[in-house]
Amino acid sequence: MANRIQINKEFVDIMPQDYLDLVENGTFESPNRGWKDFGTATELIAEHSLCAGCPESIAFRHIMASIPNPEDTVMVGSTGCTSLVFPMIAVHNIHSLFGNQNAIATGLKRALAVRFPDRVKDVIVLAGDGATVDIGLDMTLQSWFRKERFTTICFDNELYANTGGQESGLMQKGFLAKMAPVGKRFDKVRLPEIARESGCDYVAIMTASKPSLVEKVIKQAVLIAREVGPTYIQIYTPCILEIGKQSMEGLQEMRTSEAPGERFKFREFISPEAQSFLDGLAEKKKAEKIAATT
Amino acid sequence: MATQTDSRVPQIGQRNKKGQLVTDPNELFFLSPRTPSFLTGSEVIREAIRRASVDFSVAYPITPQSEASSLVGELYAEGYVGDYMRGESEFAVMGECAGAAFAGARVFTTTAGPGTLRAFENFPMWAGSRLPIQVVFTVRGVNSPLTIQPDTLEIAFMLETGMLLWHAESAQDLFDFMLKGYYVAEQPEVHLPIGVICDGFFVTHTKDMVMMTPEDRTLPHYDPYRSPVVCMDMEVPPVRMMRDPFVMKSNYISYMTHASWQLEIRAAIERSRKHTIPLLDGLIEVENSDAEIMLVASGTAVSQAREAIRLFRDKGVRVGLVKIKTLRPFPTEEIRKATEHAKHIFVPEFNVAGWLAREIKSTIDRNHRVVAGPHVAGGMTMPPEIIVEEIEKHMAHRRNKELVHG
Amino acid sequence: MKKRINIRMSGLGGQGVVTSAHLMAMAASHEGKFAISNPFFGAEKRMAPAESYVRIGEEKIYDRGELVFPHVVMVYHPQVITMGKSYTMPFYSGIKDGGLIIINDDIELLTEEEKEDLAKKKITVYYVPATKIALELAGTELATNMGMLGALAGLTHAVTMDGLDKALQDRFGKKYVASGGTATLDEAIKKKFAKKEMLLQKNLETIRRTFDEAEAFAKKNPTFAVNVS
Amino acid sequence: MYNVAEVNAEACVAQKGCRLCIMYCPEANCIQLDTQKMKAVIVESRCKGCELCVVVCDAAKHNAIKMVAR
Repeated sequence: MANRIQINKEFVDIMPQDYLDLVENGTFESPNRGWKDFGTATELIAEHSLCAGCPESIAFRHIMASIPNPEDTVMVGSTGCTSLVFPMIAVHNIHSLFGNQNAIATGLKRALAVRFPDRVKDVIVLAGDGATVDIGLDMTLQSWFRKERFTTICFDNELYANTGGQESGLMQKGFLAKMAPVGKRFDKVRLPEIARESGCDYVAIMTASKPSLVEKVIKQAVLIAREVGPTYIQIYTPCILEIGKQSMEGLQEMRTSEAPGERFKFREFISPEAQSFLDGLAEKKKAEKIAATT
Repeated sequence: MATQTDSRVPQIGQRNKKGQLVTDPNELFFLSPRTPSFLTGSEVIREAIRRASVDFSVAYPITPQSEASSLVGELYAEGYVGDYMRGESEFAVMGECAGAAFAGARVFTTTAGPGTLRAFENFPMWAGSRLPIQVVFTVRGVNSPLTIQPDTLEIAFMLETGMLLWHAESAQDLFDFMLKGYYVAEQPEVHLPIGVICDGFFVTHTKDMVMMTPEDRTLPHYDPYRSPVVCMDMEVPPVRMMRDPFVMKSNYISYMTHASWQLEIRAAIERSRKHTIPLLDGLIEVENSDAEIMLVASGTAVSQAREAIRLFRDKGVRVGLVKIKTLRPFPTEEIRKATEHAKHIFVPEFNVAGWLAREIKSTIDRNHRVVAGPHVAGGMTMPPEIIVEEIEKHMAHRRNKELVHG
Repeated sequence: MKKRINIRMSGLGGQGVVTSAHLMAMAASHEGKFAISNPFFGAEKRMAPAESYVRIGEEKIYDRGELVFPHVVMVYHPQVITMGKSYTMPFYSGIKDGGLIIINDDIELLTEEEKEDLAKKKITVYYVPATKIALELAGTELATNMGMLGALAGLTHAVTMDGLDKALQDRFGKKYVASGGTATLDEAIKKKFAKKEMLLQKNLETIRRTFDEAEAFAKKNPTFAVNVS
Repeated sequence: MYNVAEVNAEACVAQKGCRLCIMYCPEANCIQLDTQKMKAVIVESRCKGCELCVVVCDAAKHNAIKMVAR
């Protein structure tokens, strides 16, 4: 399956330069791809129209650098700020409606399994907290109940950013926002815990402040989804605009929120099945290393 | 480009894993021997799907389609359908169907009434995304208080979704429309979702004689690489689709894109005509086109109209019929021509809105000739005797008026 | 219009009115006639009113849905009349002149007023104790519908015994897909008989008995004829 | 007129393995590594002027990036 991403020779002279760059210097089919490719490789995400300094775009870059098999990965988005980025990523991706992303991914993953029974095809959902937890919660949970084999990533900015900062289910209690004129009256929905109880084999809650950690989590989540069962990652991507921060303050906001005792302190749940799968992977890697050195 | 033929997919002349012979569509439709079978509409849905090489189907219970989608599940258990699942709601079901269609699968689902409306947001999305999904709508009432009775009001909501809509009169139509529907909907220049509509209970739960194609012959598989838009399976090299996404942009490029795309969907519906006309033997069927009184109808109302015409014939009155097979594309020219000589055009319908009468009124000239009715709604049947009575009443009224006004 | 017979079967949920309509239509279809059958469209429950319809004719039948103007009305349970467990009031509403009513009982159920009304319409009323016969011959009231079918066929000759036999084979002899409640009843009746053949045979015996009696009645009443229009 | 980042090549310590600005830039392929000189370079046409690179560079006390008007 090597060199699947290539340009037909007859078309090379008419292809745009950035497409040639993508094929020449992109990281498709690169076995050890990760955040370390930043700066030297062509990223699988191009210019996008998110706000200057948006932590969501940091997270998006880290994720696109970390997915293990981009040449066989299809992503599903939902309506929101991410729909301004999806058209610019270099893997097939679907936007259909607002909130049905896990239903789309279910059909997608199953149909790919029917069409390519002997091949790996990863499916990753990436949607905001409104889509994941509010309007799409039914489909989010049901896909986990059914143990659908894909990864769900929630970009949690604790509000509806794209429509102008309205209250969302993942917003903190007491936060004053549009549609929460006297402050949000109920607690931040505990989706990571719900995910664990709903059948996810791997759950992580985090921020995008450390690319190496994002890389590790994304790789684990995708591989576990492929081999064991559904996985869920909730990443804090604050909307600096709506919480009144400057464009350069997003990183600090993430760091503050992941401090011990804070709501985005890194937590991970790994089911026993997923753990033994990960152990197997680690052992295999170790054996490979030993074989390589001897 | 990954347009190589997948060796896993049996081609025409080969047999699939169930031993069915993959048959050229036209041969299957017109040359295969047909055997009579006495079946309910729900069973007919199963039998059509058995012969349709379906990759993926999603089910969710709602009366009156539940039986049909359970039967498709049995086909899956037998190995005729690639994958099958129960969705969590119609909105999700249609999303699951969309996901599978995006992945290049041939997809089937069925719903009815409130389910159709719950799923509604998906249908224009399907059309806009050019997903040739087939859904059978076994139409029923959508009003409150709760009803599970047949009523065709739900079709009025479907008309502008950008889907092809074919309205089956009988179980036979249902069988043929389902198989032929895939063929037309998947043509590269059409490539749109198709709603095959049948009237709940009147077709789904009624046992009727259907001429079936052989059980061991099936349609060729869907080829997703003939789609006019990219199939989302990462087999065709990816491309960053847009420099500047159209979503939420207010500029003329964005307006033009959205306007032209919508027009393109409608144009694709019109382009389906040339494939549909030979397959369905025209978008309409006409009986007694020279009659002064014409009945124009779709679905079960056609059957009831046929019986009314027999009753009129016994009374020595010649009454004509236009059966509309496809609501989208709407057979505008055909209806104009078929009703040219008519003095009175009656449109019997199983709903209170009279949406078909409205469509016809907006289509033909001298539209004062169109009488919206008779109507029944809420699940009531329309006995042919009542059609006759209504028409006679109307005609008598007209005669009286003419007498009075000279 | 060529000959057509429209039959409305009224009973209570669980009595097999839907199955009888399907059997009747399948029998007619085996004999090369045209037939359509359908149930009343509702959420039928055990012991609640249930109705089904069958149309048999010599040319293609398009008409479907509930029968508003039947030639024959069949009453599977006395409560259809006595307790008004019917979709139409009176239970024979819409019946065509010269029509036929078949009632599952052996005692008079109609009021004087109703009898007068029916006489004006030249309606024949035929009583058959189908449940009693079913219990006697098949050992289960679940065969009531068989008794009713026998009477219907004996009186009208809309289908033959042979056609009914074939329809029974179709219905109970092979895999048949029935909706929830019907499937449960199918299981119940199958358990009643050790073997499928036994079930078929007992059902057929029940049909034969009521068929013969009804046919004899029709012969003895030469003025009687279902006015099939 | 708007601000874009500018790298002072002399102060940049990319040759020592530092990738902070490259890692935290929210834009893709906006800060690149010049592999010959082993210095970070800004692709000005992609820079939205958020100053995050300045923040991370200053926090590490390299002080190699400043915002300049264009």
